[in-house]
Amino acid sequence: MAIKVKFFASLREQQPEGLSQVEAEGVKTVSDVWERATATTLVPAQVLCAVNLEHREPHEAVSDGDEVAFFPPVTGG
Amino acid sequence: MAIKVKFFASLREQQPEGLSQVEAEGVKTVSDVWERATATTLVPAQVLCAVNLEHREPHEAVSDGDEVAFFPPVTGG
Amino acid sequence: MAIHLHPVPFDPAVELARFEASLPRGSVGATASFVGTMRNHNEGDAVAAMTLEHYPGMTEKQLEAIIQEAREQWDIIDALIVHRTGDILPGNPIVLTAVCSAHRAAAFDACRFLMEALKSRATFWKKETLSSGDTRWVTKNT
Amino acid sequence: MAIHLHPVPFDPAVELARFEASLPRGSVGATASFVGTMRNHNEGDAVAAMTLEHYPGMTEKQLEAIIQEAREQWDIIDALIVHRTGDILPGNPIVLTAVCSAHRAAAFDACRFLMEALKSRATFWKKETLSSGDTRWVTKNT
Repeated sequence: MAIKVKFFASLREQQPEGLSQVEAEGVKTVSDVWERATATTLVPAQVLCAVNLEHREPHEAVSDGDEVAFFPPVTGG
Repeated sequence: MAIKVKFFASLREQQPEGLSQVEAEGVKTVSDVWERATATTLVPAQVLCAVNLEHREPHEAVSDGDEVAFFPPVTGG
Repeated sequence: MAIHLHPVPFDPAVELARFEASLPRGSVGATASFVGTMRNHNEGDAVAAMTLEHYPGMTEKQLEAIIQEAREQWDIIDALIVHRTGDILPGNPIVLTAVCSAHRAAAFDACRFLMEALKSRATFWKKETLSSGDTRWVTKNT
Repeated sequence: MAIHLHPVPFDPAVELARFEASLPRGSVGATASFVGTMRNHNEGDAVAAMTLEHYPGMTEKQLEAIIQEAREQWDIIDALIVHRTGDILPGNPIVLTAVCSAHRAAAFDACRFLMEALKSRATFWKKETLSSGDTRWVTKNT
Protein backbone atom coordinates (compact mmCIF):
# COMPACT_ATOMS: atom_id res chain seq x y z
CA MET A 1 0.00 0.00 0.00
CA ALA A 2 2.10 2.87 -1.30
CA ILE A 3 2.31 5.75 -3.72
CA LYS A 4 5.34 5.91 -6.01
CA VAL A 5 7.12 9.29 -6.13
CA LYS A 6 9.47 10.66 -8.78
CA PHE A 7 11.46 13.89 -9.07
CA PHE A 8 12.96 15.15 -12.32
CA ALA A 9 15.64 17.56 -13.50
CA SER A 10 16.56 20.40 -11.10
CA LEU A 11 13.99 19.12 -8.62
CA ARG A 12 15.65 15.73 -8.47
CA GLU A 13 18.96 17.45 -7.70
CA GLN A 14 17.34 19.69 -5.08
CA GLN A 15 15.60 16.77 -3.37
CA PRO A 16 18.39 14.25 -2.89
CA GLU A 17 16.58 13.01 0.22
CA GLY A 18 13.21 12.92 -1.51
CA LEU A 19 11.43 9.62 -0.92
CA SER A 20 10.74 7.36 -3.88
CA GLN A 21 7.54 6.19 -2.27
CA VAL A 22 5.20 7.19 0.53
CA GLU A 23 2.55 5.32 2.49
CA ALA A 24 -0.90 5.82 0.97
CA GLU A 25 -2.54 5.99 4.39
CA GLY A 26 -3.94 9.47 5.02
CA VAL A 27 -2.69 10.78 1.68
CA LYS A 28 -5.52 12.37 -0.34
CA THR A 29 -3.94 14.87 -2.72
CA VAL A 30 -0.82 15.50 -4.78
CA SER A 31 0.07 18.09 -2.19
CA ASP A 32 -0.06 15.49 0.58
CA VAL A 33 2.37 13.34 -1.39
CA TRP A 34 4.77 16.28 -1.68
CA GLU A 35 4.64 16.89 2.08
CA ARG A 36 5.39 13.30 2.94
CA ALA A 37 8.08 12.82 0.31
CA THR A 38 10.00 16.04 0.88
CA ALA A 39 9.27 16.72 4.55
CA THR A 40 8.31 20.29 3.52
CA THR A 41 4.85 21.82 3.26
CA LEU A 42 3.24 23.30 0.17
CA VAL A 43 4.25 22.47 -3.38
CA PRO A 44 6.29 25.49 -4.59
CA ALA A 45 4.42 27.55 -7.20
CA GLN A 46 6.94 26.72 -9.93
CA VAL A 47 6.75 22.97 -9.41
CA LEU A 48 4.63 20.95 -11.83
CA CYS A 49 2.93 17.71 -10.85
CA ALA A 50 1.76 14.58 -12.62
CA VAL A 51 -0.32 11.61 -11.53
CA ASN A 52 -0.03 8.42 -13.55
CA LEU A 53 1.72 10.26 -16.40
CA GLU A 54 -0.92 13.04 -16.66
CA HIS A 55 -0.42 16.67 -15.65
CA ARG A 56 -2.26 17.42 -12.40
CA GLU A 57 -2.64 20.29 -9.90
CA PRO A 58 -1.49 19.97 -6.25
CA HIS A 59 -5.07 19.92 -4.95
CA GLU A 60 -6.07 16.94 -7.11
CA ALA A 61 -6.66 13.49 -5.69
CA VAL A 62 -4.30 10.54 -5.57
CA SER A 63 -4.98 6.91 -4.77
CA ASP A 64 -3.03 3.97 -3.49
CA GLY A 65 -0.82 2.59 -6.24
CA ASP A 66 -0.55 5.87 -8.14
CA GLU A 67 2.70 7.23 -9.51
CA VAL A 68 3.16 10.89 -8.60
CA ALA A 69 5.88 13.02 -10.17
CA PHE A 70 7.26 16.49 -9.44
CA PHE A 71 9.31 18.53 -11.90
CA PRO A 72 10.20 22.07 -13.01
CA PRO A 73 8.62 23.72 -16.08
CA VAL A 74 9.41 21.62 -19.14
CA THR A 75 12.04 22.87 -21.59
CA GLY A 76 11.95 20.45 -24.51
CA GLY A 77 11.73 21.13 -28.21
CA MET B 1 10.91 51.19 -81.68
CA ALA B 2 8.61 48.51 -80.30
CA ILE B 3 7.08 46.96 -77.22
CA LYS B 4 7.58 43.22 -76.71
CA VAL B 5 4.41 41.25 -75.88
CA LYS B 6 4.07 37.84 -74.24
CA PHE B 7 1.10 35.62 -73.45
CA PHE B 8 1.22 32.72 -71.01
CA ALA B 9 -0.72 29.55 -70.20
CA SER B 10 -4.40 29.51 -71.21
CA LEU B 11 -4.07 33.04 -72.59
CA ARG B 12 -1.32 31.96 -74.95
CA GLU B 13 -3.59 29.19 -76.23
CA GLN B 14 -6.54 31.59 -76.55
CA GLN B 15 -4.50 34.19 -78.43
CA PRO B 16 -2.82 32.15 -81.15
CA GLU B 17 -2.86 35.26 -83.32
CA GLY B 18 -1.59 37.52 -80.53
CA LEU B 19 1.31 39.68 -81.70
CA SER B 20 4.71 39.22 -80.08
CA GLN B 21 5.43 42.90 -80.47
CA VAL B 22 3.56 46.14 -81.17
CA GLU B 23 4.69 49.55 -82.36
CA ALA B 24 5.35 51.90 -79.44
CA GLU B 25 3.86 54.86 -81.30
CA GLY B 26 0.63 56.01 -79.63
CA VAL B 27 0.82 53.27 -76.99
CA LYS B 28 0.61 54.74 -73.48
CA THR B 29 -0.74 52.03 -71.20
CA VAL B 30 -0.76 48.28 -70.69
CA SER B 31 -4.33 48.38 -71.95
CA ASP B 32 -3.20 49.98 -75.21
CA VAL B 33 -0.72 47.15 -75.70
CA TRP B 34 -3.50 44.61 -75.20
CA GLU B 35 -5.69 46.32 -77.82
CA ARG B 36 -2.95 46.40 -80.41
CA ALA B 37 -1.69 42.90 -79.75
CA THR B 38 -5.04 41.12 -79.61
CA ALA B 39 -7.19 43.34 -81.82
CA THR B 40 -9.79 43.34 -79.02
CA THR B 41 -10.65 46.16 -76.62
CA LEU B 42 -10.40 46.06 -72.83
CA VAL B 43 -8.20 43.68 -70.89
CA PRO B 44 -10.58 41.02 -69.48
CA ALA B 45 -11.05 41.33 -65.73
CA GLN B 46 -9.39 37.95 -65.07
CA VAL B 47 -6.27 38.73 -67.07
CA LEU B 48 -3.15 39.74 -65.16
CA CYS B 49 -0.51 42.04 -66.62
CA ALA B 50 3.20 42.59 -66.11
CA VAL B 51 5.61 45.22 -67.36
CA ASN B 52 9.31 44.39 -67.33
CA LEU B 53 8.71 41.38 -65.03
CA GLU B 54 6.67 43.31 -62.44
CA HIS B 55 2.93 42.95 -61.84
CA ARG B 56 1.05 45.99 -63.25
CA GLU B 57 -2.56 47.12 -63.76
CA PRO B 58 -4.01 47.77 -67.25
CA HIS B 59 -4.12 51.54 -66.71
CA GLU B 60 -0.40 51.76 -65.90
CA ALA B 61 2.11 53.27 -68.28
CA VAL B 62 4.40 51.51 -70.74
CA SER B 63 7.38 52.85 -72.67
CA ASP B 64 9.18 51.99 -75.84
CA GLY B 65 11.38 48.94 -75.28
CA ASP B 66 9.25 47.53 -72.46
CA GLU B 67 8.28 43.87 -72.21
CA VAL B 68 4.56 43.50 -71.49
CA ALA B 69 3.03 40.17 -70.51
CA PHE B 70 -0.55 38.92 -70.14
CA PHE B 71 -1.52 35.80 -68.23
CA PRO B 72 -4.29 34.16 -66.18
CA PRO B 73 -4.21 34.02 -62.36
CA VAL B 74 -1.09 32.16 -61.26
CA THR B 75 -1.44 28.60 -59.95
CA GLY B 76 2.00 27.62 -58.71
CA GLY B 77 3.04 26.08 -55.42
CA MET C 1 19.01 33.49 -50.24
CA ALA C 2 18.60 30.64 -52.69
CA ILE C 3 16.11 30.12 -55.49
CA HIS C 4 16.12 27.05 -57.72
CA LEU C 5 13.84 26.25 -60.62
CA HIS C 6 14.01 22.58 -61.57
CA PRO C 7 12.90 21.31 -64.98
CA VAL C 8 13.40 17.76 -63.65
CA PRO C 9 12.38 16.06 -60.37
CA PHE C 10 14.16 17.20 -57.22
CA ASP C 11 14.62 15.67 -53.78
CA PRO C 12 13.50 18.10 -51.05
CA ALA C 13 15.80 16.39 -48.52
CA VAL C 14 18.85 16.94 -50.71
CA GLU C 15 17.93 20.57 -51.43
CA LEU C 16 17.30 21.24 -47.76
CA ALA C 17 20.54 19.60 -46.66
CA ARG C 18 22.53 21.68 -49.19
CA PHE C 19 20.81 24.85 -48.00
CA GLU C 20 21.51 24.13 -44.33
CA ALA C 21 25.13 23.20 -45.04
CA SER C 22 25.62 26.71 -46.44
CA LEU C 23 24.65 28.36 -43.15
CA PRO C 24 26.92 29.10 -40.15
CA ARG C 25 26.89 26.02 -37.93
CA GLY C 26 25.59 26.55 -34.41
CA SER C 27 23.61 29.70 -35.25
CA VAL C 28 20.50 27.96 -36.57
CA GLY C 29 18.01 26.97 -33.88
CA ALA C 30 14.92 26.54 -36.05
CA THR C 31 14.19 25.30 -39.55
CA ALA C 32 10.64 25.42 -40.87
CA SER C 33 10.01 23.87 -44.24
CA PHE C 34 7.12 23.08 -46.50
CA VAL C 35 6.86 20.68 -49.43
CA GLY C 36 3.98 20.78 -51.89
CA THR C 37 3.52 17.47 -53.68
CA MET C 38 1.42 16.60 -56.72
CA ARG C 39 -1.69 14.67 -55.73
CA ASN C 40 -3.43 12.10 -57.91
CA HIS C 41 -6.77 13.86 -57.42
CA ASN C 42 -7.95 17.43 -57.91
CA GLU C 43 -11.44 18.93 -57.95
CA GLY C 44 -12.90 15.44 -57.77
CA ASP C 45 -11.06 14.06 -60.81
CA ALA C 46 -8.24 11.54 -61.08
CA VAL C 47 -5.14 13.32 -62.39
CA ALA C 48 -2.45 11.41 -64.30
CA ALA C 49 0.10 14.15 -64.95
CA MET C 50 0.68 17.88 -64.88
CA THR C 51 2.73 20.44 -66.77
CA LEU C 52 4.05 23.51 -65.00
CA GLU C 53 4.56 26.50 -67.27
CA HIS C 54 6.26 29.61 -65.97
CA TYR C 55 7.50 33.02 -67.08
CA PRO C 56 11.30 32.76 -67.15
CA GLY C 57 12.86 35.87 -65.72
CA MET C 58 9.74 37.14 -64.00
CA THR C 59 9.42 34.02 -61.85
CA GLU C 60 12.93 34.39 -60.46
CA LYS C 61 12.45 38.12 -59.91
CA GLN C 62 9.19 37.59 -58.01
CA LEU C 63 10.66 34.81 -55.85
CA GLU C 64 13.68 36.95 -54.99
CA ALA C 65 11.41 39.83 -54.02
CA ILE C 66 9.33 37.49 -51.82
CA ILE C 67 12.42 36.24 -49.97
CA GLN C 68 13.65 39.82 -49.58
CA GLU C 69 10.31 40.80 -48.02
CA ALA C 70 10.57 37.87 -45.60
CA ARG C 71 14.06 38.99 -44.58
CA GLU C 72 12.80 42.50 -43.89
CA GLN C 73 9.78 41.32 -41.93
CA TRP C 74 11.33 38.61 -39.74
CA ASP C 75 14.63 37.97 -38.02
CA ILE C 76 15.72 35.04 -40.17
CA ILE C 77 19.12 33.66 -41.11
CA ASP C 78 18.26 32.57 -44.64
CA ALA C 79 15.46 31.32 -46.86
CA LEU C 80 15.14 28.85 -49.72
CA ILE C 81 12.59 28.42 -52.49
CA VAL C 82 12.76 25.47 -54.89
CA HIS C 83 10.08 25.00 -57.56
CA ARG C 84 9.50 22.49 -60.33
CA THR C 85 8.73 23.41 -63.91
CA GLY C 86 7.83 21.12 -66.81
CA ASP C 87 6.21 17.70 -66.67
CA ILE C 88 5.26 16.37 -63.25
CA LEU C 89 3.76 13.09 -62.02
CA PRO C 90 1.66 12.38 -58.91
CA GLY C 91 3.89 12.01 -55.86
CA ASN C 92 6.53 14.37 -57.28
CA PRO C 93 7.46 17.41 -55.20
CA ILE C 94 6.30 20.68 -56.79
CA VAL C 95 7.64 23.23 -54.36
CA LEU C 96 9.89 23.48 -51.30
CA THR C 97 10.12 26.54 -49.07
CA ALA C 98 12.42 26.63 -46.06
CA VAL C 99 13.51 29.20 -43.53
CA CYS C 100 16.29 29.00 -40.95
CA SER C 101 16.36 31.29 -37.92
CA ALA C 102 17.59 31.41 -34.35
CA HIS C 103 14.09 31.00 -32.87
CA ARG C 104 11.04 29.15 -34.10
CA ALA C 105 8.39 31.87 -34.47
CA ALA C 106 10.29 33.66 -37.24
CA ALA C 107 10.93 30.39 -39.09
CA PHE C 108 7.28 29.30 -38.94
CA ASP C 109 5.92 32.72 -39.91
CA ALA C 110 8.36 33.39 -42.72
CA CYS C 111 8.05 29.89 -44.20
CA ARG C 112 4.31 30.25 -44.43
CA PHE C 113 4.63 33.76 -45.84
CA LEU C 114 6.88 32.43 -48.63
CA MET C 115 4.26 29.88 -49.65
CA GLU C 116 1.31 32.27 -49.53
CA ALA C 117 3.20 34.97 -51.44
CA LEU C 118 4.45 32.47 -54.00
CA LYS C 119 0.92 31.14 -54.54
CA SER C 120 -0.43 34.62 -55.19
CA ARG C 121 2.43 36.25 -57.10
CA ALA C 122 4.91 33.82 -58.65
CA THR C 123 4.27 33.27 -62.37
CA PHE C 124 3.56 29.54 -62.55
CA TRP C 125 0.59 27.88 -64.27
CA LYS C 126 -0.52 24.27 -63.92
CA LYS C 127 -2.08 22.28 -66.73
CA GLU C 128 -3.48 18.91 -65.71
CA THR C 129 -3.83 15.75 -67.76
CA LEU C 130 -6.71 13.77 -66.30
CA SER C 131 -6.81 9.99 -66.23
CA SER C 132 -9.43 10.26 -68.98
CA GLY C 133 -6.81 11.89 -71.22
CA ASP C 134 -8.46 15.33 -71.15
CA THR C 135 -6.30 18.32 -70.32
CA ARG C 136 -7.29 21.46 -68.43
CA TRP C 137 -5.65 24.51 -66.94
CA VAL C 138 -5.95 24.72 -63.19
CA THR C 139 -7.86 27.91 -62.39
CA LYS C 140 -8.32 27.71 -58.63
CA ASN C 141 -5.21 28.11 -56.55
CA THR C 142 -6.45 26.79 -53.22
CA MET D 1 0.97 8.54 -35.99
CA ALA D 2 4.63 8.10 -35.16
CA ILE D 3 6.63 9.10 -32.12
CA HIS D 4 10.33 8.41 -31.77
CA LEU D 5 12.61 9.23 -28.86
CA HIS D 6 16.27 9.03 -29.85
CA PRO D 7 19.04 8.63 -27.25
CA VAL D 8 21.56 9.14 -30.10
CA PRO D 9 21.73 11.70 -32.96
CA PHE D 10 19.10 11.38 -35.69
CA ASP D 11 18.89 12.68 -39.25
CA PRO D 12 15.66 14.64 -39.80
CA ALA D 13 15.79 13.91 -43.55
CA VAL D 14 15.90 10.16 -42.94
CA GLU D 15 13.10 10.28 -40.36
CA LEU D 16 10.95 12.42 -42.64
CA ALA D 17 11.55 10.17 -45.66
CA ARG D 18 10.59 7.08 -43.64
CA PHE D 19 7.45 8.82 -42.39
CA GLU D 20 6.37 9.90 -45.87
CA ALA D 21 7.09 6.47 -47.33
CA SER D 22 4.53 5.05 -44.89
CA LEU D 23 1.72 7.21 -46.30
CA PRO D 24 -0.55 6.46 -49.29
CA ARG D 25 1.22 7.80 -52.37
CA GLY D 26 -0.66 10.46 -54.31
CA SER D 27 -2.85 11.51 -51.38
CA VAL D 28 -0.35 13.87 -49.76
CA GLY D 29 -0.35 17.38 -51.19
CA ALA D 30 1.34 19.22 -48.34
CA THR D 31 4.09 18.42 -45.83
CA ALA D 32 4.99 20.97 -43.19
CA SER D 33 7.93 20.19 -40.99
CA PHE D 34 9.99 21.83 -38.29
CA VAL D 35 13.44 20.99 -36.96
CA GLY D 36 14.78 22.44 -33.74
CA THR D 37 18.57 22.40 -33.62
CA MET D 38 20.93 22.99 -30.71
CA ARG D 39 22.59 26.41 -30.98
CA ASN D 40 26.06 27.25 -29.65
CA HIS D 41 24.69 30.26 -27.77
CA ASN D 42 21.86 30.71 -25.27
CA GLU D 43 20.96 33.65 -23.04
CA GLY D 44 24.17 35.38 -24.07
CA ASP D 45 26.51 32.53 -23.14
CA ALA D 46 28.53 30.15 -25.31
CA VAL D 47 27.16 26.65 -24.87
CA ALA D 48 29.37 23.60 -25.41
CA ALA D 49 26.92 20.75 -24.81
CA MET D 50 23.50 19.89 -23.46
CA THR D 51 21.82 16.96 -21.77
CA LEU D 52 18.14 16.27 -22.35
CA GLU D 53 16.44 14.51 -19.48
CA HIS D 54 12.88 13.24 -19.84
CA TYR D 55 10.19 11.31 -18.01
CA PRO D 56 10.02 7.92 -19.75
CA GLY D 57 6.42 6.85 -20.15
CA MET D 58 4.92 10.26 -19.54
CA THR D 59 6.76 11.83 -22.47
CA GLU D 60 5.41 9.30 -24.95
CA LYS D 61 1.92 9.56 -23.50
CA GLN D 62 1.94 13.37 -23.78
CA LEU D 63 3.26 13.30 -27.34
CA GLU D 64 0.62 10.78 -28.40
CA ALA D 65 -2.09 12.95 -26.87
CA ILE D 66 -0.74 16.00 -28.71
CA ILE D 67 -0.82 14.21 -32.06
CA GLN D 68 -4.30 12.93 -31.31
CA GLU D 69 -5.48 16.48 -30.62
CA ALA D 70 -3.98 17.64 -33.91
CA ARG D 71 -5.83 14.87 -35.75
CA GLU D 72 -9.10 15.94 -34.16
CA GLN D 73 -8.58 19.62 -34.88
CA TRP D 74 -7.30 19.50 -38.49
CA ASP D 75 -7.91 17.39 -41.56
CA ILE D 76 -4.48 15.77 -41.69
CA ILE D 77 -3.24 12.47 -43.07
CA ASP D 78 -0.60 11.78 -40.44
CA ALA D 79 1.83 13.41 -38.02
CA LEU D 80 5.32 12.65 -36.75
CA ILE D 81 7.24 13.74 -33.67
CA VAL D 82 10.90 12.82 -33.19
CA HIS D 83 12.82 14.07 -30.14
CA ARG D 84 16.34 13.60 -28.86
CA THR D 85 17.19 12.59 -25.32
CA GLY D 86 20.62 12.35 -23.68
CA ASP D 87 23.80 14.21 -24.59
CA ILE D 88 23.56 16.71 -27.43
CA LEU D 89 26.12 18.93 -29.19
CA PRO D 90 25.63 22.24 -31.00
CA GLY D 91 24.35 21.67 -34.53
CA ASN D 92 22.57 18.44 -33.52
CA PRO D 93 18.83 18.23 -34.21
CA ILE D 94 16.76 18.21 -31.01
CA VAL D 95 13.25 17.85 -32.36
CA LEU D 96 11.41 17.18 -35.60
CA THR D 97 7.68 17.66 -36.07
CA ALA D 98 6.00 16.95 -39.40
CA VAL D 99 2.46 16.85 -40.69
CA CYS D 100 1.17 15.55 -44.03
CA SER D 101 -2.22 16.60 -45.39
CA ALA D 102 -4.05 17.10 -48.66
CA HIS D 103 -3.92 20.91 -48.44
CA ARG D 104 -1.36 23.25 -46.96
CA ALA D 105 -3.31 25.17 -44.30
CA ALA D 106 -3.90 22.06 -42.18
CA ALA D 107 -0.24 21.00 -42.49
CA PHE D 108 1.09 24.42 -41.46
CA ASP D 109 -1.37 24.85 -38.59
CA ALA D 110 -1.01 21.35 -37.19
CA CYS D 111 2.81 21.32 -37.46
CA ARG D 112 3.03 24.52 -35.46
CA PHE D 113 0.50 23.23 -32.94
CA LEU D 114 2.64 20.12 -32.36
CA MET D 115 5.67 22.26 -31.55
CA GLU D 116 3.85 24.68 -29.27
CA ALA D 117 2.06 21.88 -27.42
CA LEU D 118 5.28 19.87 -27.10
CA LYS D 119 7.11 22.92 -25.71
CA SER D 120 4.46 23.47 -23.05
CA ARG D 121 3.51 19.91 -22.10
CA ALA D 122 6.07 17.27 -23.07
CA THR D 123 8.28 16.24 -20.15
CA PHE D 124 11.77 17.17 -21.35
CA TRP D 125 14.35 19.21 -19.46
CA LYS D 126 17.54 20.72 -20.83
CA LYS D 127 20.74 21.07 -18.84
CA GLU D 128 23.44 23.12 -20.52
CA THR D 129 27.20 22.82 -20.18
CA LEU D 130 28.66 26.25 -20.92
CA SER D 131 32.01 26.75 -22.61
CA SER D 132 33.29 27.82 -19.19
CA GLY D 133 32.53 24.33 -17.89
CA ASP D 134 29.65 25.47 -15.69
CA THR D 135 26.36 23.61 -15.95
CA ARG D 136 22.85 25.02 -15.58
CA TRP D 137 19.28 23.93 -16.10
CA VAL D 138 17.46 25.83 -18.81
CA THR D 139 14.51 27.56 -17.16
CA LYS D 140 13.05 29.66 -19.96
CA ASN D 141 11.40 27.78 -22.77
CA THR D 142 11.26 30.50 -25.43
